[in-house]
Amino acid sequence: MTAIPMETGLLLAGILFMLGLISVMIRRNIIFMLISVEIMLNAAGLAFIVAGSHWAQPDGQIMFIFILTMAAAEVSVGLALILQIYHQLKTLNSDAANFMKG
Amino acid sequence: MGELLWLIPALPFAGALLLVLFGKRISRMLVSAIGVGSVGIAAAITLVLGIEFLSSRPDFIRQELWQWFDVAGFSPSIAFHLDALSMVFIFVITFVGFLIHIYSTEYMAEDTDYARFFACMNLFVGSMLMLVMADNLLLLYLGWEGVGLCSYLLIGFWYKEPANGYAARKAFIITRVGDTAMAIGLFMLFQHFGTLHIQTISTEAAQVWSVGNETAMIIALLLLGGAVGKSGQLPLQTWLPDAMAGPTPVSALIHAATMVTAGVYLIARMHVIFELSPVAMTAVAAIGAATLLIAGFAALTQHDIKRVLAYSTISQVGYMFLALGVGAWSAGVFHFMIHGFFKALLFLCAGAIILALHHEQDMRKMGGLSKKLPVVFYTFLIGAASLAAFPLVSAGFYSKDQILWLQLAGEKGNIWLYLAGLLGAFITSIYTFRMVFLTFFGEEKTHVGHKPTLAILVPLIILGVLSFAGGFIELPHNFGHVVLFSDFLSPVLPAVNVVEGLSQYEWMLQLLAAVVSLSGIFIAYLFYYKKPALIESLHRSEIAMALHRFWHSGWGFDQLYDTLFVRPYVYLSKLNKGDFIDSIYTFIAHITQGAHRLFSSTQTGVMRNYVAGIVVGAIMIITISLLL
Amino acid sequence: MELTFYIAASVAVLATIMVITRYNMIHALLYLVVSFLAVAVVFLTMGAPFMAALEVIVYAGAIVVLIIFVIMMLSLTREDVEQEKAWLQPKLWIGPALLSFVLLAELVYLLAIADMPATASAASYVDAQAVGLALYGPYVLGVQLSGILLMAGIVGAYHLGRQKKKVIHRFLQQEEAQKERSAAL
Amino acid sequence: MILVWLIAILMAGGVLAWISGKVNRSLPRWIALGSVLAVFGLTLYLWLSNPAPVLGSAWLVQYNMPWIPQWGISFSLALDGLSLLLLLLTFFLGLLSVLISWREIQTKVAFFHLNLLWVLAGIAGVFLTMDLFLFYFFWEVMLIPMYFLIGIWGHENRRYAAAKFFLFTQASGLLMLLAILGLYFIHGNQTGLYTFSYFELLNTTLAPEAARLLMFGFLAAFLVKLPIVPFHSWLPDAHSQAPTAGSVILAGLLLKTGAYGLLRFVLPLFPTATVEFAPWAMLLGVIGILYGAMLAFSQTDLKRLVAYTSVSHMGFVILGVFAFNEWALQGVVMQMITHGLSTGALFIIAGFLYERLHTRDIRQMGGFWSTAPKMGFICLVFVMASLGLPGLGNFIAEFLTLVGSWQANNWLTVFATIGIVLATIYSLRIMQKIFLEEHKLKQALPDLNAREMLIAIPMVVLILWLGFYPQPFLDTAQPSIREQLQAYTGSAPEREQVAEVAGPETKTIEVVLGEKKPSPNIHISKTLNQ
Repeated sequence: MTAIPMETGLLLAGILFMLGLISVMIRRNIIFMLISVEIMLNAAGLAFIVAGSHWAQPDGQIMFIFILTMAAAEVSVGLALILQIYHQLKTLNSDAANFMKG
Repeated sequence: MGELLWLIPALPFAGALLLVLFGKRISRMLVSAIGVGSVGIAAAITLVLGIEFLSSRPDFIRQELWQWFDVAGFSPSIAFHLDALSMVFIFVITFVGFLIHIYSTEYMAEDTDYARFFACMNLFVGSMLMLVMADNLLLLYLGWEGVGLCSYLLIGFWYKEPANGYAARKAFIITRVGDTAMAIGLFMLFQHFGTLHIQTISTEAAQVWSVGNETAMIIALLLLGGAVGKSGQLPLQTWLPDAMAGPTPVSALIHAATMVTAGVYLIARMHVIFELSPVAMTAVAAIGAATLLIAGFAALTQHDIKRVLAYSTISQVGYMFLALGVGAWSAGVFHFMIHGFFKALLFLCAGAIILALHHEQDMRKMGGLSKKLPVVFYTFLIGAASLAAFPLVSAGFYSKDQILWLQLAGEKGNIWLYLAGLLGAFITSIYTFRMVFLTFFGEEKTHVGHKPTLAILVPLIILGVLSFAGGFIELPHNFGHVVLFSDFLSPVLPAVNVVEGLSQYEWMLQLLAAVVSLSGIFIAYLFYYKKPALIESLHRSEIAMALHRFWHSGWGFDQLYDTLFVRPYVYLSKLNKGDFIDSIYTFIAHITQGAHRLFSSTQTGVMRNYVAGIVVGAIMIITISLLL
Repeated sequence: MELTFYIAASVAVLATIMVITRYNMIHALLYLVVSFLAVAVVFLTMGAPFMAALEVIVYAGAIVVLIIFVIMMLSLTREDVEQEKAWLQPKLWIGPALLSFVLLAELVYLLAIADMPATASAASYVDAQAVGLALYGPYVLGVQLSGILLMAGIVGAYHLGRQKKKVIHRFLQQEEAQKERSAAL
Repeated sequence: MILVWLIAILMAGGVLAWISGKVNRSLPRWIALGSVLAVFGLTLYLWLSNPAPVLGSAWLVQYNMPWIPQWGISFSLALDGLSLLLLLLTFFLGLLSVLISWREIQTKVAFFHLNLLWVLAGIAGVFLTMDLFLFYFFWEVMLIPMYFLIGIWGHENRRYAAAKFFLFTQASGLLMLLAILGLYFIHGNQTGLYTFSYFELLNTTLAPEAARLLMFGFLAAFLVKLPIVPFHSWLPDAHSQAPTAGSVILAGLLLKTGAYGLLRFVLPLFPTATVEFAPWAMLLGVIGILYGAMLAFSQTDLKRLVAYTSVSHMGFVILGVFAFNEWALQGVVMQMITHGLSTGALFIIAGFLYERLHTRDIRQMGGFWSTAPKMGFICLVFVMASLGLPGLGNFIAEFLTLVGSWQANNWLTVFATIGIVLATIYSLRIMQKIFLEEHKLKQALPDLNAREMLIAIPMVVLILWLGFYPQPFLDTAQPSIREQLQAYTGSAPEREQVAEVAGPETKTIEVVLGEKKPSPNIHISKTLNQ
């Protein structure tokens, strides 16, 4: 079992995170934004796994489990919110939900 | 004796209170009964007290009602002090007041606010009595302001006319300016004596200060300020002519007989302080001289009969100041009394005329009234003779002659003051008889309506008698030498020091005064009766007309004060209506609001922007930490 | 093993790129599944097989399925795809990409300058048992908190997801009433 | 214990009134009236029974109970003559406030009375408390209900006015809190005894610099509340926008808490710092007198006009407080009472007019004397009071203040006296514009009814009583005034180098003061003519 350098793993996490980030910034569709956030969360989890594997400790994996839990909760609440927004505004455009602009 | 003293001011106050409370609900008869009755009883009590006073001749009677307050030794009382000086004043106030009240029952009979009128009049009489009976200066100040209030209320009695309200406020405010000076004088007196009790101050001042003391001078000048304001003297005289907006009995009572002489009373009362300061004495005399001339010239040019009388009042009070200024205290007070009689008489006659002519006050529209209103004519003539100091048979002659004589003979007098007085006397007789000729002679120009009845005529006759006979209680020593009046006053007011060796020339001066008076009358006769063309020719002259306008406006004092004080004040306060200090706070608030707008505009409501913001922030933080 | 990692990594990156460039939501989600599966493979190569399983089950399974359900509920049409195309103009990419690349560059720089020790041991394999022991040992509090979080998520999702009648805040009520009144007029 | 009752009755009455609003619309009014009457009766009883001074000092009644002993906070109340007078004024005006709101307030009646009673409770607390923490507490208690009174029942621009009022008072109050805490810690450091007790803190010795800073902290709160130019700008807005009862309480009572604070806290706590600051304070007072009078003249909103007259009159208060002698301080106390009455009455009249005309613009008024002579007469009395006519209480107050301040500073007193002329100008303008001239309105203005006369007559009687026989009030206030002045008796006369106008000779008059009541604290030996 040859070890993969940690830098590589972290780079992969970084690239995935960046891609998610770009998507969050350019998308208006609120479901896409949610998907992008999932990508970013996943990337963060990946980074933990990489680090945990590097030190051969379980902590990284535990963090991934927490992130997973959090992602699950986030998606459920987020989707419920999306449904509400869609019902109230009849659109998925996140820019339409700007009642609290200054 | 003296237990009744408090009743004298209390009765008019009670009358005023009753009229305020119930005036609307009771009949006119009852209103007159309360209004006239309270003053009448006060006059009766005064008479009783006066007789007792004359018979027992105490130095003074003091009655303390209660202690007003007591703060760390500053403990004025509500207490009355009756001595010869206040006796004279009380006498004039209650008696002339009483007569004027009677007169008013007819004069004001048609007025809707009958009760209010008598309430104010009673309040005035009460306050005035308080003023002259006060045993300390604070109580005097109470009366002083009280009469100011009544003057305000009565000048503005016909409140629907804004001009009357303006005149009333003018009177109050201008006298208040003088009062302020007086108040400061009181602070100084209190600082130095720890009391405002008049007798204490009078006795202590002479011991503490020597003649010429600077503090005494400042105090005297400040008190003079108060006197000047109240008595309509230069430079605060401008309110008095306008004060004629009030009903005529008011003018007679307040602005001729009593209130305007409060200044005379104050100076006479505080004569100890004044005597300590030659500068202040000179100031009093100079103000008197200047005022009597200025007001005399102004009186020459007035068309409104009441304004003539108003200027004449200013001028005559100027004579009183002239007397006081040379230390001729009793002469000043004597002139006050005589002036009270004849000026009240003149005003009341003017009132009768005004009433008869349907509230016409312009003398150019009068004329030929001697036939229509004979009683008014003859009484007016007596008053006019007294005012013009018609030799020998008028009271005014004796009082004014005494003043003029003491200008030369008194050791503080001088020739310029005398000449000013003499010139004033000349002008006085001109404008007085101008009034007589314009009003009573010539052809009738306005129809005579209301013929005066008893309530008007009786006071006129009584005052006429007093104006004629009042002079005989004090006669010059070269004929008669009656000194009842100055004797009476001698415990309170010191006699004037007469320069030796002048008394043999007194008759010359009397002759001069008589000639001046008669020639004035003659000129008036010439110009206004015999040859009106002379006036016409004057009217064609540019200079004469300019002078006329100048004098008519009262030497331009009104305009002067208007531009100097009134307009800038009104302008400034209107300018600052919004309070510029507030704008400082508003400015702070605006800055906060601006910042709020700026920052809240970053809350676009577009989620992508927030994400971008987070990223930018993250980049910045990482970059900074890398660079460090 | 190394090769597996690199292949899986490139698949993950490519699939993710496909996700973020799709206009059609279902297509994007399918790519997302691919991406998650690839990441699961990466986990395997990293010696975390249990996590790989979880990744497949929870991410690729549950979460994506949930999203698909919602998309189905919203019954999106071709118009929505067109709409998505209209929203996603090319010039929009520039700014975010720039920012992200800066961020990535900084990450790379940080990774480059960090002197990391070599892998601690060859046996970097951490099995599920070790994870379970740690999870219910030192991290038990975190587990509890996660439970609470999930509970909150469930309740929140239930509450928010309900179809309710329109509720207006009381501060806005008056305004609304006025609007209605003016509309009635 | 009676002191606690005073506050407790009001607070409980407020809550009760609020609750009872659910039952009946007019019940809150009666409950409020009853509770204010009760405390007024209690205070009157205290005054008439004249309890023996405790602790051998000016204090008449004391109550002390630990509250948060760890921090040295106690629920400590004490009553002396000054507090007693102000309490009397508070409850008297409180009574009137309930009565004038009888008709005026028709919305949220119950909540209104809750606020009204709590304001009164806060004010009573401020006048009674002898613990600085508790003082701050009551200071806030009186602020918040007032905010509601203005903000809910006020006129058209009420939100703005309420917020402005709140911001000014709160900001300055926080500065005072800082100063209180500073004093607390300095005292704690010095003695090891951390306490907020007024009596303990009186003994704190302060470095001049610290004393100055702390004094400014206290001054901030009191000068804003008083208010003194240039911190006055909340007042016209708050006064003109508040409902009548609110204006009466604001002008009659809330301003007085500032003056009370100066007397009670600033003077005894910082004797040296205040002496340093005195000329400036007096200058501010004089500026306030003249500036307020000038602004009052140009206002067209009646309530705003009266509000500016308050600014002018409060200038006398600060002038007197910083003159440091008994005349001036007695004048200040009188001014607090009489100003409360006279300005309160003017606001009440403005309220009556507003009820009838629905405007406060005096340009639309005029000639009301012909139809409402009673109102005109009462207005005349209080207009005269506000211009300082002798025979009315305000004259005594102003005269004493000026006599006192003359001893301290001649020229400033001269200018303050000129303020009286300006007061005449604006006061007469009120009379002229409202009651004189031609009647402008179509309909006749109804005159005062029985309830309104019931409000107005006692005020007229009181102001006359104060004008002609103020001695009972002065006597009540005297011991506590001497107490506050204790620190100055030594230093004050040296400062009074007043004889700028005096002549060349030097002669000393020992003025013997008050034979009946020897006054050890005030000995005045004035050096004349220096």
